[in-house]
Amino acid sequence: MTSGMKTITVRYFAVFREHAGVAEEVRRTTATTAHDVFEETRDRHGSREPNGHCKVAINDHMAHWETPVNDGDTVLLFPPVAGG
Amino acid sequence: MTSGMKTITVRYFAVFREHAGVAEEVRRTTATTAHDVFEETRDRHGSREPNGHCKVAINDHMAHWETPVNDGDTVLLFPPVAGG
Amino acid sequence: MIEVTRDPIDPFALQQSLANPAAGGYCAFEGWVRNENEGNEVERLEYEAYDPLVIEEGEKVLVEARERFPYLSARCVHRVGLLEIGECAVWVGVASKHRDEAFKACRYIIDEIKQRLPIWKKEHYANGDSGWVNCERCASHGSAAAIAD
Amino acid sequence: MIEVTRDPIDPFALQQSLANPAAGGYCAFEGWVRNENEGNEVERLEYEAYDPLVIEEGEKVLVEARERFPYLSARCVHRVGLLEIGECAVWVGVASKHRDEAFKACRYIIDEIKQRLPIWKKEHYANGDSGWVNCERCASHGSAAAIAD
Repeated sequence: MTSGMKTITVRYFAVFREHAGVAEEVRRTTATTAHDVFEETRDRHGSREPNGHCKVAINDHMAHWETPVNDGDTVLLFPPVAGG
Repeated sequence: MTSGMKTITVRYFAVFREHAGVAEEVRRTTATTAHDVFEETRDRHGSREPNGHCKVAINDHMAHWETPVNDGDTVLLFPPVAGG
Repeated sequence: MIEVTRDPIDPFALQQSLANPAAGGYCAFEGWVRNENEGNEVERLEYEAYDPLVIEEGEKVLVEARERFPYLSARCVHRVGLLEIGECAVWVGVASKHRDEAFKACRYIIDEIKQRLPIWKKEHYANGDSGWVNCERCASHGSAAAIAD
Repeated sequence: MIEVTRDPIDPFALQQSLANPAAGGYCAFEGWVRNENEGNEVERLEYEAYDPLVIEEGEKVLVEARERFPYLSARCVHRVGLLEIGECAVWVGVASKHRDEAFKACRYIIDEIKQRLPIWKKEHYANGDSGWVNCERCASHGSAAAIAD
Protein backbone atom coordinates (compact mmCIF):
# COMPACT_ATOMS: atom_id res chain seq x y z
CA MET A 1 0.00 0.00 0.00
CA THR A 2 1.25 3.45 -0.87
CA SER A 3 -1.99 5.10 0.24
CA GLY A 4 -1.15 8.40 1.95
CA MET A 5 2.52 8.16 1.00
CA LYS A 6 3.73 11.47 -0.39
CA THR A 7 6.92 13.29 -1.23
CA ILE A 8 7.45 16.66 0.42
CA THR A 9 10.26 19.13 0.83
CA VAL A 10 11.03 20.32 4.34
CA ARG A 11 12.97 23.52 4.93
CA TYR A 12 14.63 24.37 8.23
CA PHE A 13 15.37 27.91 9.39
CA ALA A 14 17.71 29.53 11.88
CA VAL A 15 18.33 27.25 14.89
CA PHE A 16 16.43 24.43 13.17
CA ARG A 17 18.74 24.59 10.17
CA GLU A 18 21.80 24.67 12.41
CA HIS A 19 20.56 21.63 14.30
CA ALA A 20 19.55 19.71 11.19
CA GLY A 21 22.78 20.55 9.43
CA VAL A 22 20.82 21.07 6.22
CA ALA A 23 18.62 23.89 4.98
CA GLU A 24 16.22 21.58 3.22
CA GLU A 25 15.57 17.97 2.39
CA VAL A 26 13.12 15.87 0.40
CA ARG A 27 11.23 13.34 2.48
CA ARG A 28 8.85 10.49 1.81
CA THR A 29 6.15 10.65 4.41
CA THR A 30 2.67 9.60 5.46
CA ALA A 31 2.19 12.87 7.40
CA THR A 32 -1.29 14.30 6.92
CA THR A 33 -0.81 17.66 8.64
CA ALA A 34 1.95 20.19 9.20
CA HIS A 35 1.96 19.03 12.81
CA ASP A 36 2.78 15.49 11.68
CA VAL A 37 5.76 16.85 9.76
CA PHE A 38 6.98 18.75 12.83
CA GLU A 39 6.77 15.59 14.93
CA GLU A 40 8.33 13.39 12.29
CA THR A 41 11.33 15.71 11.91
CA ARG A 42 11.94 16.21 15.61
CA ASP A 43 15.38 14.60 15.40
CA ARG A 44 16.23 17.03 12.62
CA HIS A 45 15.06 20.37 14.03
CA GLY A 46 15.80 19.23 17.56
CA SER A 47 13.02 21.19 19.25
CA ARG A 48 12.47 20.07 22.79
CA GLU A 49 9.13 21.87 22.81
CA PRO A 50 5.78 21.17 21.30
CA ASN A 51 5.11 23.31 18.26
CA GLY A 52 3.38 26.10 20.19
CA HIS A 53 6.00 28.80 19.77
CA CYS A 54 7.03 27.72 16.32
CA LYS A 55 5.36 28.61 13.05
CA VAL A 56 4.84 26.75 9.83
CA ALA A 57 4.33 27.76 6.23
CA ILE A 58 3.36 25.63 3.27
CA ASN A 59 4.35 26.64 -0.23
CA ASP A 60 5.30 30.14 0.88
CA HIS A 61 2.09 30.91 2.74
CA MET A 62 1.68 30.93 6.49
CA ALA A 63 -0.20 27.80 7.56
CA HIS A 64 -1.61 26.25 10.71
CA TRP A 65 -0.34 23.09 12.34
CA GLU A 66 -3.60 21.38 11.34
CA THR A 67 -3.21 22.39 7.70
CA PRO A 68 -3.14 19.25 5.47
CA VAL A 69 0.10 18.40 3.70
CA ASN A 70 -0.15 17.27 0.11
CA ASP A 71 2.21 15.47 -2.18
CA GLY A 72 4.70 17.91 -3.61
CA ASP A 73 4.30 20.51 -0.86
CA THR A 74 7.18 22.44 0.60
CA VAL A 75 6.84 22.72 4.38
CA LEU A 76 8.79 25.53 6.08
CA LEU A 77 9.54 25.02 9.75
CA PHE A 78 10.13 28.26 11.62
CA PRO A 79 11.52 28.38 15.16
CA PRO A 80 10.17 31.16 17.41
CA VAL A 81 10.61 34.45 15.64
CA ALA A 82 12.56 37.38 17.04
CA GLY A 83 12.48 40.24 14.60
CA GLY A 84 13.03 43.85 15.52
CA MET B 1 -4.01 106.26 50.55
CA THR B 2 -1.63 104.26 48.39
CA SER B 3 -2.34 101.03 50.28
CA GLY B 4 -2.38 98.17 47.75
CA MET B 5 -1.33 100.43 44.91
CA LYS B 6 1.54 98.85 42.98
CA THR B 7 3.40 99.17 39.73
CA ILE B 8 3.53 96.10 37.49
CA THR B 9 4.57 95.27 33.97
CA VAL B 10 2.06 93.36 31.84
CA ARG B 11 3.21 91.47 28.76
CA TYR B 12 0.82 90.33 26.05
CA PHE B 13 1.51 87.40 23.72
CA ALA B 14 0.26 86.27 20.33
CA VAL B 15 -3.40 87.25 19.79
CA PHE B 16 -3.35 89.26 23.03
CA ARG B 17 -0.43 91.33 21.77
CA GLU B 18 -2.10 91.85 18.42
CA HIS B 19 -5.28 93.00 20.12
CA ALA B 20 -3.52 95.25 22.63
CA GLY B 21 -1.30 96.73 19.97
CA VAL B 22 1.60 96.61 22.39
CA ALA B 23 3.82 93.80 23.63
CA GLU B 24 4.11 95.18 27.12
CA GLU B 25 3.10 98.11 29.29
CA VAL B 26 3.68 99.38 32.81
CA ARG B 27 0.51 99.76 34.84
CA ARG B 28 -0.42 101.21 38.21
CA THR B 29 -2.87 98.82 39.77
CA THR B 30 -4.60 97.67 42.93
CA ALA B 31 -4.83 94.11 41.59
CA THR B 32 -4.06 91.52 44.24
CA THR B 33 -3.98 88.39 42.06
CA ALA B 34 -3.07 87.43 38.51
CA HIS B 35 -6.78 87.02 37.91
CA ASP B 36 -7.36 90.65 38.84
CA VAL B 37 -4.77 91.66 36.25
CA PHE B 38 -6.49 89.56 33.59
CA GLU B 39 -9.83 91.21 34.36
CA GLU B 40 -8.37 94.68 34.59
CA THR B 41 -6.72 94.38 31.17
CA ARG B 42 -9.70 92.87 29.40
CA ASP B 43 -9.95 95.83 27.02
CA ARG B 44 -6.29 95.32 26.15
CA HIS B 45 -6.08 91.53 25.52
CA GLY B 46 -9.68 91.49 24.30
CA SER B 47 -10.49 87.99 25.52
CA ARG B 48 -14.19 87.28 25.41
CA GLU B 49 -13.66 84.29 27.67
CA PRO B 50 -12.94 83.88 31.33
CA ASN B 51 -9.33 82.98 31.96
CA GLY B 52 -9.92 79.22 31.85
CA HIS B 53 -8.05 78.42 28.67
CA CYS B 54 -5.42 81.08 29.15
CA LYS B 55 -2.27 80.80 31.23
CA VAL B 56 -0.33 83.25 33.31
CA ALA B 57 3.27 83.56 34.40
CA ILE B 58 4.80 85.93 36.89
CA ASN B 59 8.46 86.92 36.63
CA ASP B 60 9.19 84.11 34.16
CA HIS B 61 7.62 81.33 36.18
CA MET B 62 4.29 79.70 35.46
CA ALA B 63 1.73 80.92 38.00
CA HIS B 64 -1.90 80.35 38.92
CA TRP B 65 -4.69 82.85 38.54
CA GLU B 66 -4.89 83.08 42.35
CA THR B 67 -1.17 83.83 42.66
CA PRO B 68 -0.65 87.22 44.39
CA VAL B 69 0.80 90.06 42.39
CA ASN B 70 3.42 92.20 44.05
CA ASP B 71 4.83 95.61 43.33
CA GLY B 72 7.43 95.32 40.57
CA ASP B 73 6.17 92.04 39.19
CA THR B 74 6.01 91.26 35.50
CA VAL B 75 2.79 89.47 34.62
CA LEU B 76 2.76 87.49 31.36
CA LEU B 77 -0.66 86.87 29.84
CA PHE B 78 -0.76 83.84 27.56
CA PRO B 79 -3.70 83.06 25.29
CA PRO B 80 -4.52 79.37 24.78
CA VAL B 81 -1.37 77.58 23.65
CA ALA B 82 -1.10 75.61 20.42
CA GLY B 83 2.38 74.21 20.12
CA GLY B 84 3.28 71.21 18.02
CA MET C 1 17.03 68.87 26.55
CA ILE C 2 14.50 71.16 24.96
CA GLU C 3 15.24 73.92 22.49
CA VAL C 4 13.50 76.60 20.48
CA THR C 5 14.91 77.36 17.05
CA ARG C 6 14.21 79.71 14.15
CA ASP C 7 16.11 77.42 11.75
CA PRO C 8 14.85 74.31 9.99
CA ILE C 9 14.95 71.24 12.21
CA ASP C 10 17.44 68.54 11.25
CA PRO C 11 15.95 65.26 12.51
CA PHE C 12 18.96 63.26 11.41
CA ALA C 13 21.47 65.23 13.47
CA LEU C 14 19.11 65.25 16.44
CA GLN C 15 18.61 61.52 16.26
CA GLN C 16 22.33 60.88 16.14
CA SER C 17 22.75 62.88 19.33
CA LEU C 18 20.60 60.29 21.14
CA ALA C 19 22.78 57.32 20.16
CA ASN C 20 23.49 55.09 23.14
CA PRO C 21 24.94 51.56 23.11
CA ALA C 22 22.47 50.49 25.79
CA ALA C 23 19.46 51.65 23.76
CA GLY C 24 17.36 49.03 21.98
CA GLY C 25 14.38 51.20 21.09
CA TYR C 26 14.06 54.64 19.59
CA CYS C 27 10.82 56.53 18.97
CA ALA C 28 10.51 59.89 17.27
CA PHE C 29 7.59 62.17 16.64
CA GLU C 30 7.45 65.07 14.24
CA GLY C 31 4.71 67.61 13.81
CA TRP C 32 4.53 68.66 10.17
CA VAL C 33 2.76 71.68 8.75
CA ARG C 34 -0.22 70.28 6.89
CA ASN C 35 -2.25 71.93 4.17
CA GLU C 36 -5.63 71.84 5.85
CA ASN C 37 -7.20 72.41 9.25
CA GLU C 38 -10.85 72.18 10.17
CA GLY C 39 -11.86 72.57 6.55
CA ASN C 40 -9.66 75.59 5.86
CA GLU C 41 -6.92 75.40 3.26
CA VAL C 42 -3.72 76.38 5.05
CA GLU C 43 -0.86 78.04 3.15
CA ARG C 44 1.64 78.39 5.98
CA LEU C 45 1.92 78.54 9.75
CA GLU C 46 3.49 81.08 12.01
CA TYR C 47 4.72 79.96 15.41
CA GLU C 48 5.50 82.22 18.32
CA ALA C 49 7.01 81.06 21.60
CA TYR C 50 8.05 82.59 24.86
CA ASP C 51 11.41 80.88 25.01
CA PRO C 52 12.31 81.17 28.72
CA LEU C 53 9.14 79.38 29.78
CA VAL C 54 9.20 76.91 26.91
CA ILE C 55 12.57 75.82 28.25
CA GLU C 56 11.57 75.81 31.93
CA GLU C 57 8.28 74.01 31.41
CA GLY C 58 9.70 71.74 28.70
CA GLU C 59 12.46 70.50 30.98
CA LYS C 60 9.81 69.64 33.57
CA VAL C 61 7.96 67.64 30.95
CA LEU C 62 11.11 65.68 30.07
CA VAL C 63 11.75 64.91 33.74
CA GLU C 64 8.13 63.80 34.27
CA ALA C 65 8.34 61.56 31.22
CA ARG C 66 11.50 59.91 32.53
CA GLU C 67 9.94 59.33 35.93
CA ARG C 68 6.94 57.64 34.34
CA PHE C 69 8.69 55.83 31.48
CA PRO C 70 12.39 55.53 32.30
CA TYR C 71 14.31 56.34 29.13
CA LEU C 72 17.99 56.73 28.40
CA SER C 73 17.90 59.99 26.50
CA ALA C 74 15.30 62.35 25.09
CA ARG C 75 15.30 65.61 23.25
CA CYS C 76 12.80 68.07 21.88
CA VAL C 77 13.08 70.98 19.48
CA HIS C 78 10.30 73.37 18.58
CA ARG C 79 10.63 75.72 15.66
CA VAL C 80 9.23 79.25 15.57
CA GLY C 81 8.69 81.75 12.78
CA LEU C 82 7.04 81.20 9.41
CA LEU C 83 6.80 77.59 8.26
CA GLU C 84 5.71 76.23 4.92
CA ILE C 85 3.58 73.13 4.24
CA GLY C 86 5.56 69.97 4.95
CA GLU C 87 8.08 71.59 7.25
CA CYS C 88 8.79 70.17 10.68
CA ALA C 89 7.43 72.34 13.49
CA VAL C 90 8.33 70.11 16.40
CA TRP C 91 10.59 67.11 16.86
CA VAL C 92 10.66 64.73 19.83
CA GLY C 93 13.08 61.81 20.07
CA VAL C 94 13.44 59.23 22.82
CA ALA C 95 15.93 56.39 23.14
CA SER C 96 15.37 53.70 25.73
CA LYS C 97 16.37 50.16 26.57
CA HIS C 98 13.05 48.71 25.41
CA ARG C 99 10.52 50.05 22.97
CA ASP C 100 7.61 50.47 25.37
CA GLU C 101 9.26 53.32 27.27
CA ALA C 102 10.36 55.00 24.05
CA PHE C 103 6.82 55.06 22.63
CA LYS C 104 5.15 56.11 25.86
CA ALA C 105 7.68 58.77 26.82
CA CYS C 106 7.60 60.23 23.31
CA ARG C 107 3.81 60.40 23.38
CA TYR C 108 3.77 61.88 26.84
CA ILE C 109 6.25 64.57 25.87
CA ILE C 110 4.42 65.73 22.75
CA ASP C 111 1.03 65.65 24.49
CA GLU C 112 2.25 67.77 27.39
CA ILE C 113 4.16 70.15 25.14
CA LYS C 114 1.02 70.87 23.18
CA GLN C 115 -0.97 71.54 26.32
CA ARG C 116 1.48 73.33 28.55
CA LEU C 117 4.19 75.21 26.71
CA PRO C 118 3.73 78.88 25.82
CA ILE C 119 3.74 78.41 22.07
CA TRP C 120 1.16 79.85 19.71
CA LYS C 121 0.28 79.01 16.15
CA LYS C 122 -1.23 81.32 13.58
CA GLU C 123 -2.66 79.79 10.45
CA HIS C 124 -2.45 81.68 7.19
CA TYR C 125 -5.20 80.52 4.87
CA ALA C 126 -5.40 80.30 1.10
CA ASN C 127 -8.21 82.87 1.12
CA GLY C 128 -5.94 85.48 2.71
CA ASP C 129 -7.37 85.21 6.21
CA SER C 130 -5.37 84.20 9.21
CA GLY C 131 -6.23 82.96 12.65
CA TRP C 132 -4.61 82.00 15.91
CA VAL C 133 -5.28 78.33 16.62
CA ASN C 134 -7.41 77.60 19.73
CA CYS C 135 -8.14 81.32 20.06
CA GLU C 136 -11.40 81.74 18.22
CA ARG C 137 -12.97 83.27 21.34
CA CYS C 138 -9.82 84.84 22.76
CA ALA C 139 -10.10 88.13 21.01
CA SER C 140 -11.84 89.66 18.06
CA HIS C 141 -9.70 88.29 15.27
CA GLY C 142 -10.92 87.19 11.90
CA SER C 143 -10.96 83.49 11.34
CA ALA C 144 -12.54 80.42 12.73
CA ALA C 145 -9.41 78.46 13.54
CA ALA C 146 -9.80 75.54 15.87
CA ILE C 147 -7.80 72.97 17.71
CA ALA C 148 -5.15 71.49 15.45
CA ASP C 149 -3.34 68.25 15.88
CA MET D 1 5.60 48.90 1.84
CA ILE D 2 7.84 46.48 3.68
CA GLU D 3 11.37 45.55 2.70
CA VAL D 4 14.23 43.34 3.80
CA THR D 5 17.73 44.69 3.25
CA ARG D 6 21.32 43.59 3.82
CA ASP D 7 22.53 47.19 3.69
CA PRO D 8 22.52 49.78 6.47
CA ILE D 9 19.14 51.44 6.91
CA ASP D 10 18.94 55.13 6.00
CA PRO D 11 16.17 56.59 8.20
CA PHE D 12 16.47 60.00 6.63
CA ALA D 13 15.81 58.82 3.08
CA LEU D 14 12.99 56.59 4.29
CA GLN D 15 11.36 59.41 6.19
CA GLN D 16 11.49 61.70 3.18
CA SER D 17 9.64 59.08 1.15
CA LEU D 18 6.67 59.48 3.50
CA ALA D 19 6.33 63.23 2.99
CA ASN D 20 2.73 64.24 2.36
CA PRO D 21 1.24 67.75 2.43
CA ALA D 22 -1.85 66.42 4.23
CA ALA D 23 0.23 64.86 7.02
CA GLY D 24 0.41 66.66 10.37
CA GLY D 25 1.93 63.86 12.43
CA TYR D 26 4.84 61.52 11.85
CA CYS D 27 5.97 58.74 14.16
CA ALA D 28 9.00 56.56 13.65
CA PHE D 29 10.36 53.60 15.54
CA GLU D 30 13.83 52.12 15.25
CA GLY D 31 15.15 48.98 16.83
CA TRP D 32 18.83 49.43 17.65
CA VAL D 33 21.34 46.72 18.49
CA ARG D 34 22.05 47.16 22.15
CA ASN D 35 25.06 45.93 24.09
CA GLU D 36 23.26 43.78 26.64
CA ASN D 37 20.39 41.33 26.84
CA GLU D 38 19.16 39.45 29.89
CA GLY D 39 22.44 40.06 31.66
CA ASN D 40 24.64 38.94 28.78
CA GLU D 41 27.08 41.32 27.16
CA VAL D 42 26.26 41.35 23.47
CA GLU D 43 28.93 42.08 20.87
CA ARG D 44 26.82 41.89 17.73
CA LEU D 45 23.59 40.48 16.35
CA GLU D 46 22.92 38.32 13.35
CA TYR D 47 19.50 38.51 11.72
CA GLU D 48 18.06 35.95 9.35
CA ALA D 49 14.76 36.34 7.52
CA TYR D 50 12.69 34.38 5.09
CA ASP D 51 12.06 37.25 2.73
CA PRO D 52 9.00 36.03 0.78
CA LEU D 53 6.95 35.59 3.93
CA VAL D 54 8.33 38.67 5.63
CA ILE D 55 6.93 40.61 2.68
CA GLU D 56 3.61 38.76 2.53
CA GLU D 57 2.93 38.88 6.25
CA GLY D 58 4.40 42.35 6.61
CA GLU D 59 2.05 43.79 3.99
CA LYS D 60 -0.85 42.25 5.92
CA VAL D 61 0.35 44.00 9.05
CA LEU D 62 0.49 47.35 7.26
CA VAL D 63 -3.05 46.89 5.95
CA GLU D 64 -4.34 45.89 9.39
CA ALA D 65 -2.68 48.94 10.93
CA ARG D 66 -4.33 51.23 8.38
CA GLU D 67 -7.73 49.68 9.02
CA ARG D 68 -7.37 50.25 12.75
CA PHE D 69 -5.56 53.60 12.70
CA PRO D 70 -6.10 55.25 9.34
CA TYR D 71 -2.77 56.68 8.25
CA LEU D 72 -1.62 58.37 5.08
CA SER D 73 1.58 56.43 4.46
CA ALA D 74 3.68 53.85 6.26
CA ARG D 75 6.82 51.95 5.54
CA CYS D 76 8.95 49.33 7.22
CA VAL D 77 12.44 48.04 6.56
CA HIS D 78 14.12 45.17 8.38
CA ARG D 79 17.81 44.55 8.03
CA VAL D 80 19.41 41.10 7.97
CA GLY D 81 22.99 39.90 8.31
CA LEU D 82 25.56 40.85 10.94
CA LEU D 83 24.87 44.06 12.83
CA GLU D 84 27.09 45.91 15.25
CA ILE D 85 26.06 47.65 18.47
CA GLY D 86 24.14 50.84 17.73
CA GLU D 87 23.08 49.85 14.24
CA CYS D 88 19.46 50.02 13.18
CA ALA D 89 17.87 46.58 12.75
CA VAL D 90 14.35 47.68 11.97
CA TRP D 91 12.74 50.95 10.97
CA VAL D 92 9.02 51.77 10.96
CA GLY D 93 7.67 55.15 9.86
CA VAL D 94 4.07 56.34 9.73
CA ALA D 95 2.68 59.67 8.51
CA SER D 96 -0.91 60.57 9.29
CA LYS D 97 -3.19 63.55 9.51
CA HIS D 98 -3.15 63.61 13.31
CA ARG D 99 -0.60 62.27 15.74
CA ASP D 100 -2.77 59.67 17.43
CA GLU D 101 -2.98 57.46 14.37
CA ALA D 102 0.74 57.84 13.69
CA PHE D 103 1.71 56.68 17.18
CA LYS D 104 -0.78 53.84 17.33
CA ALA D 105 -0.17 52.52 13.84
CA CYS D 106 3.59 52.64 14.36
CA ARG D 107 3.28 50.71 17.61
CA TYR D 108 0.92 48.19 16.08
CA ILE D 109 3.25 47.58 13.17
CA ILE D 110 6.38 46.98 15.25
CA ASP D 111 4.50 44.80 17.75
CA GLU D 112 3.05 42.58 15.05
CA ILE D 113 6.30 42.43 13.12
CA LYS D 114 8.09 41.13 16.17
CA GLN D 115 5.47 38.47 16.79
CA ARG D 116 4.56 37.31 13.32
CA LEU D 117 7.28 37.79 10.74
CA PRO D 118 9.74 34.98 10.02
CA ILE D 119 12.83 36.78 11.26
CA TRP D 120 15.36 35.33 13.67
CA LYS D 121 18.03 36.92 15.78
CA LYS D 122 21.24 35.34 16.98
CA GLU D 123 23.16 37.08 19.71
CA HIS D 124 26.93 36.91 19.74
CA TYR D 125 28.21 37.42 23.26
CA ALA D 126 31.39 38.94 24.59
CA ASN D 127 32.33 35.56 26.09
CA GLY D 128 32.34 33.93 22.66
CA ASP D 129 29.01 32.15 23.03
CA SER D 130 26.07 32.77 20.79
CA GLY D 131 22.39 32.06 21.04
CA TRP D 132 19.20 32.36 19.03
CA VAL D 133 16.82 34.71 20.81
CA ASN D 134 13.57 33.13 22.07
CA CYS D 135 14.95 29.67 21.22
CA GLU D 136 16.49 28.52 24.46
CA ARG D 137 14.32 25.41 24.39
CA CYS D 138 14.05 25.08 20.62
CA ALA D 139 17.11 22.96 20.13
CA SER D 140 20.28 22.04 21.91
CA HIS D 141 22.30 25.16 21.33
CA GLY D 142 24.68 26.75 23.75
CA SER D 143 23.40 29.93 25.32
CA ALA D 144 20.58 31.12 27.45
CA ALA D 145 19.24 33.85 25.22
CA ALA D 146 15.80 35.13 26.01
CA ILE D 147 13.15 37.43 24.72
CA ALA D 148 14.66 40.69 23.56
CA ASP D 149 12.93 43.98 23.08
